[in-house]
Amino acid sequence: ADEIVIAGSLPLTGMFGFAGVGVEAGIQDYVKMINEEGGIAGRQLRFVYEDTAYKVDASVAAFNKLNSQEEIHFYYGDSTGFAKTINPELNRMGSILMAGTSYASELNDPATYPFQFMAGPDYTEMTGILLEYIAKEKPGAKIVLVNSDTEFGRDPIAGTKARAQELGLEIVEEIITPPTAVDVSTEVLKLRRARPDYAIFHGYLLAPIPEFMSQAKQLGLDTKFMGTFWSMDPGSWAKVGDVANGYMGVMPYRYADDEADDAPMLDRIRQMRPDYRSTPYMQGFLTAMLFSEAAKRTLEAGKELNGENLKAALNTIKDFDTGGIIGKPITISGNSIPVGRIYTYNAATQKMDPASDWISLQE
Amino acid sequence: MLIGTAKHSYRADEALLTTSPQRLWMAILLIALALAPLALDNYWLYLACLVSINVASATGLNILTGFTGLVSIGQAAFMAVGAYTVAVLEARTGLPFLVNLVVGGAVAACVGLVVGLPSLRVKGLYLAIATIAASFILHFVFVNWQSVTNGNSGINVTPASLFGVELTDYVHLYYVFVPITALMVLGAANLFRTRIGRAFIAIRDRDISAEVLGISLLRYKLLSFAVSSFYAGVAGGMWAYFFRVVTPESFPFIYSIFFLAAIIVGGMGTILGGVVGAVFMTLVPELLRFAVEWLTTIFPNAVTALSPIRTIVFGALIIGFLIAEPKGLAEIIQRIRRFFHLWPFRK
Amino acid sequence: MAVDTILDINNIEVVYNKTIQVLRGLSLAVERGKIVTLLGSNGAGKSTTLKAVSNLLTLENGAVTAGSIRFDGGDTARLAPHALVRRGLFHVMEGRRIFEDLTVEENLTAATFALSGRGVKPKGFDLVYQYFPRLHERRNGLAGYLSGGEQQMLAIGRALIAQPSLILLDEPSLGLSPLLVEEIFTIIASINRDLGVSMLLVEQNASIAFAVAHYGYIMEHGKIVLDGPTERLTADEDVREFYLGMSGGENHKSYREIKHYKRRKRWLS
Amino acid sequence: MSDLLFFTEVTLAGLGAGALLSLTALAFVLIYKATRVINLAVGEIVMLGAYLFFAFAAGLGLPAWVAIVLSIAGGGLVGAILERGLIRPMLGENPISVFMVTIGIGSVVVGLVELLWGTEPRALPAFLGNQPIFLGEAYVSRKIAIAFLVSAVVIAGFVLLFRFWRGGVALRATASDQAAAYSCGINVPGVFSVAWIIGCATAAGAGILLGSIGGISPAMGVFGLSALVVVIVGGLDSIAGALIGGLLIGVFEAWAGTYLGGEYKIVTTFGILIAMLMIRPYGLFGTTEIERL
Amino acid sequence: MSAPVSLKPHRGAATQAEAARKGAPSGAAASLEVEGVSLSFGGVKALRDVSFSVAPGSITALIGPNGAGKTSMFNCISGFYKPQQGTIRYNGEDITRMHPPHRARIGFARTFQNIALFRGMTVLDNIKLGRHAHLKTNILDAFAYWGRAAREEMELRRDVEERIIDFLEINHIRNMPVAALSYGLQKRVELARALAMHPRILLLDEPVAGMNREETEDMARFILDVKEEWGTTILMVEHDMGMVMDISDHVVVLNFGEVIASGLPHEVQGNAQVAEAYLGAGEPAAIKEKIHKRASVA
Ligand SMILES: Nc1ncnc2c1ncn2[C@@H]1O[C@H](COP(=O)(O)OP(=O)(O)OP(=O)(O)O)[C@@H](O)[C@H]1O
Ligand SMILES: Nc1ncnc2c1ncn2[C@@H]1O[C@H](COP(=O)(O)OP(=O)(O)OP(=O)(O)O)[C@@H](O)[C@H]1O
Ligand SMILES: [Mg+2]
Ligand SMILES: [Mg+2]
Repeated sequence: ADEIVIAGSLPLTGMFGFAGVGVEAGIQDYVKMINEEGGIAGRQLRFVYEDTAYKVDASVAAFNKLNSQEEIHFYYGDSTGFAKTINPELNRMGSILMAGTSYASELNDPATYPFQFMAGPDYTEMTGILLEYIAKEKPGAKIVLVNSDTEFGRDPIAGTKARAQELGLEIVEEIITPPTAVDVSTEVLKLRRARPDYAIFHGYLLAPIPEFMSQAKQLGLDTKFMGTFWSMDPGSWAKVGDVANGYMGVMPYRYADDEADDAPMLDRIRQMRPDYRSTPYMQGFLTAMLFSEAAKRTLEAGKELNGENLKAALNTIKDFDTGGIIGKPITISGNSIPVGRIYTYNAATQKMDPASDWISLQE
Repeated sequence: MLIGTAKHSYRADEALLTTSPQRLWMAILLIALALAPLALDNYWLYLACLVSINVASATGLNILTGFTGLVSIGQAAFMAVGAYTVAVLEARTGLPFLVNLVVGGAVAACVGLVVGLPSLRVKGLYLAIATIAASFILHFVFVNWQSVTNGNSGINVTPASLFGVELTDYVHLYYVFVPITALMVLGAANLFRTRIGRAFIAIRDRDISAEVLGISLLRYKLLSFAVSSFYAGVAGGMWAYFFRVVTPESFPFIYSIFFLAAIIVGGMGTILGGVVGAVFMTLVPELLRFAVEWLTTIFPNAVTALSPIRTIVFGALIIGFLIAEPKGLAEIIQRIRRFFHLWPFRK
Repeated sequence: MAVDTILDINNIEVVYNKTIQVLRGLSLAVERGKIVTLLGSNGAGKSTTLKAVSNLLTLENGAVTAGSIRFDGGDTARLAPHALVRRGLFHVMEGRRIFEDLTVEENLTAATFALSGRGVKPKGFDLVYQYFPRLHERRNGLAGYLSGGEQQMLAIGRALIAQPSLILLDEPSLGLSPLLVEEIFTIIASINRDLGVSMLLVEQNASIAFAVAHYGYIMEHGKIVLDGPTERLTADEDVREFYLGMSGGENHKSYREIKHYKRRKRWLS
Repeated sequence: MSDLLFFTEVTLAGLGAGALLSLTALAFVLIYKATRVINLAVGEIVMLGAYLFFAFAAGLGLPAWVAIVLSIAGGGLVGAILERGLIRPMLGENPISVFMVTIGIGSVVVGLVELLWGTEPRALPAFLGNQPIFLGEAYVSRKIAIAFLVSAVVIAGFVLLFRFWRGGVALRATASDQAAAYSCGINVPGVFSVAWIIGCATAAGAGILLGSIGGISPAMGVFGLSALVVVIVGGLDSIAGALIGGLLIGVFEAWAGTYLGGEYKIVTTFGILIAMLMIRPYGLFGTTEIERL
Repeated sequence: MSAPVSLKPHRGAATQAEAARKGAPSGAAASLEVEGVSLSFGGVKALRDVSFSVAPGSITALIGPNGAGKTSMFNCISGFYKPQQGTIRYNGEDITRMHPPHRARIGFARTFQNIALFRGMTVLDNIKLGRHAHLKTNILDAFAYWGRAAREEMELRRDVEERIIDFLEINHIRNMPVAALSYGLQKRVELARALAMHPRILLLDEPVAGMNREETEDMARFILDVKEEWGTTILMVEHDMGMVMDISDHVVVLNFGEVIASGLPHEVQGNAQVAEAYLGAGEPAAIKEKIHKRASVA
């Protein structure tokens, strides 16, 4: 009973299965690490979860099941839909702090979502970081936005356009692809006609970005292709081959094989898990870390572990060192951590190489 | 006059429950439903509410597909119409929630009428595909009709309230949803005791000869669509009050397939089939959850390793059922009933 | 039996859906080169008998649970329906069963599969068109739009294509005009005569059946109740009353004589 | 770049994408033609074909053409097993039930693929080459051009086969009335097997092309749904319909996607579908159901 | 008894009194006139300028070779086909373009050449269905099954039981699914369903096809009883000449979509053209002879 319980709806199967598997390992590892170190104020962490196959109703069912079996303090949710659906229940219960796979801009609103946060920038902030970078590299650049026709894909469009205008960048074309589209030739033709300096993709895991890149190359375009967190896993790109070379994107966390000096936590991770660690792993790991930190601060303040206190504790995090998971001390003033860095994929080494310094939108 | 073995009037012979054991079982079932919340925890109450929503919608689909023979793979889209209607009404008017539910059903029924139009020209799987088309077009409307649906972000629904009580607890919702669903199921059962129900079945069995018997195909096919969508709309309305947020992705295409699977596994063309099918299909994935959990005690990593197996088991169940008992669960129940009909006097 | 029987049904029982027993120990035989007719009231199990022979029962959830059927000396139990057809046993099913959305000619083409692996030469469709000129007129039209009678012609036409040694005919006169009934039965008789094809003929129109058949069986409730050469059957009093509609003497009974009671058939008692 | 050239390029791209739809639609048609079953698992067989190719080419490192042959054969084998094990026992049941069984099959296949290869999207080894193709001035993606050629050849082959081969009649006869087909000496189970084997092999082949263009993932089966629309527009039992329907939908989607925006693609497709159902209920070339009293 | 036979159009009133006396459920027998009806399908001319009339309270037989257009004629009368030319009048009223459901309400009922029962329903439900057009239950009544719906269903049940099921002697099968019945019984249920419609004119398409002599006799008796007890007008297509000649009052012969003869049964039977196109030899003995002659020639 003295345990601190992290519960989760994880998409272990289905379209986002790979994410769930990575997140599971990340949280699991962090929990193990903390427990080996004696827990949080002497209390052990425990992680319980259910598979949801990325379906909202299954996820809500899992929530209810876990909730009736355990006294939950933290919850890891698996989709924007779930985060929105369960929110009234979270607000009503007031006992749980929740984070998850979703970086939906809509969730970045402490008034409506007082008991939720995301362990990174929201999607608009991600593209914002990309724009920041572009504005510095090539002022006045021409940009094409490519988004999938899903809630996920459409999320940052409005915000990105607004931000681009502020930064004096020109959005020359907006391409929306149906979620089931396989062949993107017509979209590539649009891209060719627009001849942008940069194309920013959002709402995809991998396909159809490689096909865009390969056709653009055939056509002799020198557009730079960029993406956001969920399409930044080098493991997936490694299977694409040479075409992938030069793909860029924003990444809120360091890659597990980054041997930077100021990243002791990455050493720990490599010790615990010598094999490949995906980007969702890092996300899960960091989320668990923030959960723990919130719990620690709440307990230290002698307060009860409930949603309100945990969220308040989370928001006291200021210039916090994540052990190098994020290359810059972080401050969580609202529901997100608007920090990230641009990486470029290198097909020869099959790694993501840093292309910029850490960019924070908080300053 | 004496008809059959023990019935002494036409009225008795036409009753829904014709034997006293049947009446006894029904009474037991109703009492059990009334007392269930005393024994169930929040998770099971949640599932009970979900089951009741799904039963309402599946019964509607059964009227259309099982009884009228018009295959629809758009039931979830009709639910979405009901859910959006309720969400909009709840946000913009102060109408009581029961009224909202009925209006939700009515709006869904109207949409159903339109979607049903192709049924006058096409049949069978062609029609099924038309309903798929309708559901994708509706999805497009939900995403793009910003001013009403609020686009991708959807609409948050304030809790329903009855006699001043906010219906947020699953117990409260249970006591509202289960009676509504029970009434809807009863209504459907009644429907098939009258000329309208018989007309539906006639259309299923052979529509052109039905027409010559004086059944207007135009009217009854559309009526069937409307009734079915009304059920879906009310179920969708309950869904909206249950989950309290409605987005375009709340009612995915797979949810429509779920309903079709439910009535097929349960038994098409019997009221009982729609009900048990929905119960079964809603609970199976949850029971699998427990199976996997139990396996975790033996293989610690079972959840990750065995998760795809849930997808497989789900498919395998549909296949297995259809091959072993194409008439569905209802038929199995009937068989058990026949077996125990004279029990314990005879086997 | 010293005679050459092409079909020998021995004491078979047939059950539908594992529950409904339809045939109860039925036996009959068809001598090679002969036409044998099987009569009986509706639901007696005539069609079931034919389906048992051609092994089409399984498609309707029926099964032969006892007894044996031998065609051309071999047991039929293990043969798939199409294999039986390719050995020369053709079943013209009740209710025509033509392929509605194929043309007339394609329907005939479909029947040529019966010749596969039998080493016989296809004869073309001329013979069929010769017997049924009406089919020739409509050979490129969809069979589903043929009138009832035309469809029956097509069904028999298909049997001709298959060059079988035994044809099972299920109510070929159903729905045909009197003239056509005569014609079709003439053709049936001539096929039997010219080509030596044996036939097992199920009919409701007893008088015409007796006109072409050499031997007859009468069945009720899944059993044979009476059999004999056609001459003997035509003389039987019950057969005359219940199947030929003759009262007492030679005269046909009029349908206007309203019948208020039914005389029990002797074979039922 | 001139608008006309752009239009031409878009149209060509639409034709190419349409050809892929046609090929997948062909798998539906072949199976439907003989068995009156709409096999909703076609999408998943497409996916399985792509994964088989992935396993042979990337996993075992076999040369591309060997991997292609093996994957297509593998698709056929899966078809044979499914037909024998799951579809044949359903002979004579309500078509909707059989339809549902194929949905169940789809779910099982997805689960198996996830179990064997995991859930993350992957890319297939490139084997179609990269040289762009120009028709005059108009650019055509090489993969799309190849997909177009392959689909066209395969479909033309089937059209010819059905015109001049009596087996086509056997297929349709079986579909129309199984008992009667039996009684004509047609090997009904054989026809069923052949239809499923060829249908699934075609789907697997389509999967290889599709995967090499768009990458593979267990979710790629949804492509089957678009192909289903094509089949309905073309006529469920018409091979030529699959071809024309596919090209039509491909081109219209390309135009809608280009001139209206990507979000209009699906509505356009389904709009065409509904319009078609109202004008020609049985598709462009589908057989009208005969109804007489 | 013999009903009036005439080629002239009737106005229906003649037998109304008689019908009322017998307790005909929905008014009097009706007359039917077909005038100059033509129908073609693409190239196939199914009916060409067909005219005939059916006297109230009579049994009229429509005979002719296969494909002559008899069923097509029925389909025109019951509204399933729309003739390209001509008019069909019912008690003097032009109903050529009337919708089938409406026709059912004014007193048309029919049976089908290929039995068209609803296989998923019991016998009782099939029969009840016949009454559909005369009932008034609406969807709200139906859901509640209260008041009107319940009352109407009870009346219907009583009527079906006492008037039809008893009459056609199908008590024992009332709760069986029709799919399990033998052919002959199915035909009888079809007749029952048509009778439940309270028809004033009954169209029977080959009512005794596929029946043996004994069953044909039963059916003939039912048809005569329907006419005599309720005064229903009957139009029948049938190939069983024995029965047609015995029970019908008037016979119309179609060939290739054209009326080639009409009149009293024996007149038609004696018509050489009819004999050649349709009847053939007729007598079993003669048939036998013909068969043997043809067979040996071939
Ligand atoms: N598929 C089936 N399932 C269940 N019962 C059946 C089936 N087919 C036939 N029967 C039953 O078997 C019995 C015999 O049917 P069968 O068709 O052999 O009769 P029949 O002698 O050919 O009659 P008819 O003269 O009407 O054609 C009937 O009582 C019928 O109800
Ligand atoms: N829907 C249709 N489409 C095309 N042709 C048709 C259609 N209905 C009937 N026909 C044709 O019209 C002609 C008359 O058919 P009908 O069914 O009326 O004949 P019938 O006199 O009833 O014959 P039978 O005694 O054999 O039943 C036939 O040649 C038939 O092929
Ligand atoms: Mg029979
Ligand atoms: Mg006819």
